[in-house]
Amino acid sequence: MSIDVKFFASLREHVGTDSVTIDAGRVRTIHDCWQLATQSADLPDNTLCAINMQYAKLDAAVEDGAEVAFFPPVTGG
Amino acid sequence: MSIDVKFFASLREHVGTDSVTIDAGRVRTIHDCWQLATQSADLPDNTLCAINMQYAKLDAAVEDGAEVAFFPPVTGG
Amino acid sequence: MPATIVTHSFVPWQALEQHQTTLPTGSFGACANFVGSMRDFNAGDEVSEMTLEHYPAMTQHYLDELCGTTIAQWQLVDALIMHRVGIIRPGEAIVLTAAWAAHREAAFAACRHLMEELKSQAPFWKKELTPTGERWVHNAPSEK
Amino acid sequence: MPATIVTHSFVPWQALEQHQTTLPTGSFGACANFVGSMRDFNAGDEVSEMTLEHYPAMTQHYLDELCGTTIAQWQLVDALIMHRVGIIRPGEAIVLTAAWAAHREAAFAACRHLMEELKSQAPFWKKELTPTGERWVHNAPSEK
Repeated sequence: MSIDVKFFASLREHVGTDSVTIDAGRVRTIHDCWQLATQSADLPDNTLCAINMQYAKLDAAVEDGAEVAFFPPVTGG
Repeated sequence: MSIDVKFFASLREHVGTDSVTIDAGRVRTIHDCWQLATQSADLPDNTLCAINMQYAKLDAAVEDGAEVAFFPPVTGG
Repeated sequence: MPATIVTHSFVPWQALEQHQTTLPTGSFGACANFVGSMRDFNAGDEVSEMTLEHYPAMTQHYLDELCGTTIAQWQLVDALIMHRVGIIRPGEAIVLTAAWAAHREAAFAACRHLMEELKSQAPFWKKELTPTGERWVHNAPSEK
Repeated sequence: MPATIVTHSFVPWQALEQHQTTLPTGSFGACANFVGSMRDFNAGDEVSEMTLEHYPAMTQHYLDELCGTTIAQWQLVDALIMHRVGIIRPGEAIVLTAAWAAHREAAFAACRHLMEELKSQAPFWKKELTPTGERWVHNAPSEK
């Protein structure tokens, strides 16, 4: 009955933590995860999201046991 | 008062020699060089020509002391 | 078709030489590859050090999938991706992509595809150290 | 910006590693390179050996000029061409082209340009040895 929420790079610094575990019963979408995990912190415009290592949109549904991640535009390579 | 005429690859085999020196006074164009150097052998359609290591056309003028080359389409790389 | 996340300095040429020995001799006529390495300047400033952060599980998953789909799309003999993470210094290799194919058209296109997809999708983030402090890198679309 | 005609088997990765050490560390962010090597099949036949003939003076002249114009066109840090001549066996490297630049766009485009120009212009000719004898290679436009 829980969801792991992860934050990377500038978003990790913005939120002040790299990982939060939240109650799956209290969220339906990725956006709900952000609200609950960050106590409704400001969500930067260009934020990217993933569910279980796959890119997803803010309104995507999240299931119990999922790993949800928030991060800024990627800059590898 | 001479011109070096060179043949490469299948054209060398076609002509039967890799190099002929001809009298510069008897030629004006690359085509003349071919005629004189090969005793008017058949000139394959796709033959390429160079004067002094630069691609040139059959009707290009050839000067005394030049190196003229005939070869088939290139297949390096 | 290995995709490898590398935590220490590596010599891409040695990795290529080594990997190529595992492929059947004479089976490929073309290998196109790309090495991205760290410059000592960016956006007008000196850069003395860079830290590469990533999302480990997603990175590995994404790069493995990218290798597989790229091999299938261009019927490659093989493909290779290596990417550094951690602290990187100027001149060191950051990324290597390589594609082996029968002919050059496929090798070039596949190698380019690996790099473009990786740059736009793989969850890596660069932080630079400049004389005025640390800063997260933002990709300028003009600087491809 | 050396263009080198090579008469013996060479390891392109070692040439790249060696040449890159001569370039200023941190001056480039991108190296794109291409290695063409001999396959053991062509046009449906086994090929056991190949002889590469060339027009030595013109080849060197042409490749030097190609390096120079390519460096200027893409503002490269450097470029490198190596090309084998003589008798070549399956798996051996035939050609190497490399381009070092600040960014990947220029490196990729320049490396590709070096190969395409070389393939269409540089006076090299391949003769293959197959089970039925020797034959001159004809480039099929479809097999890029």
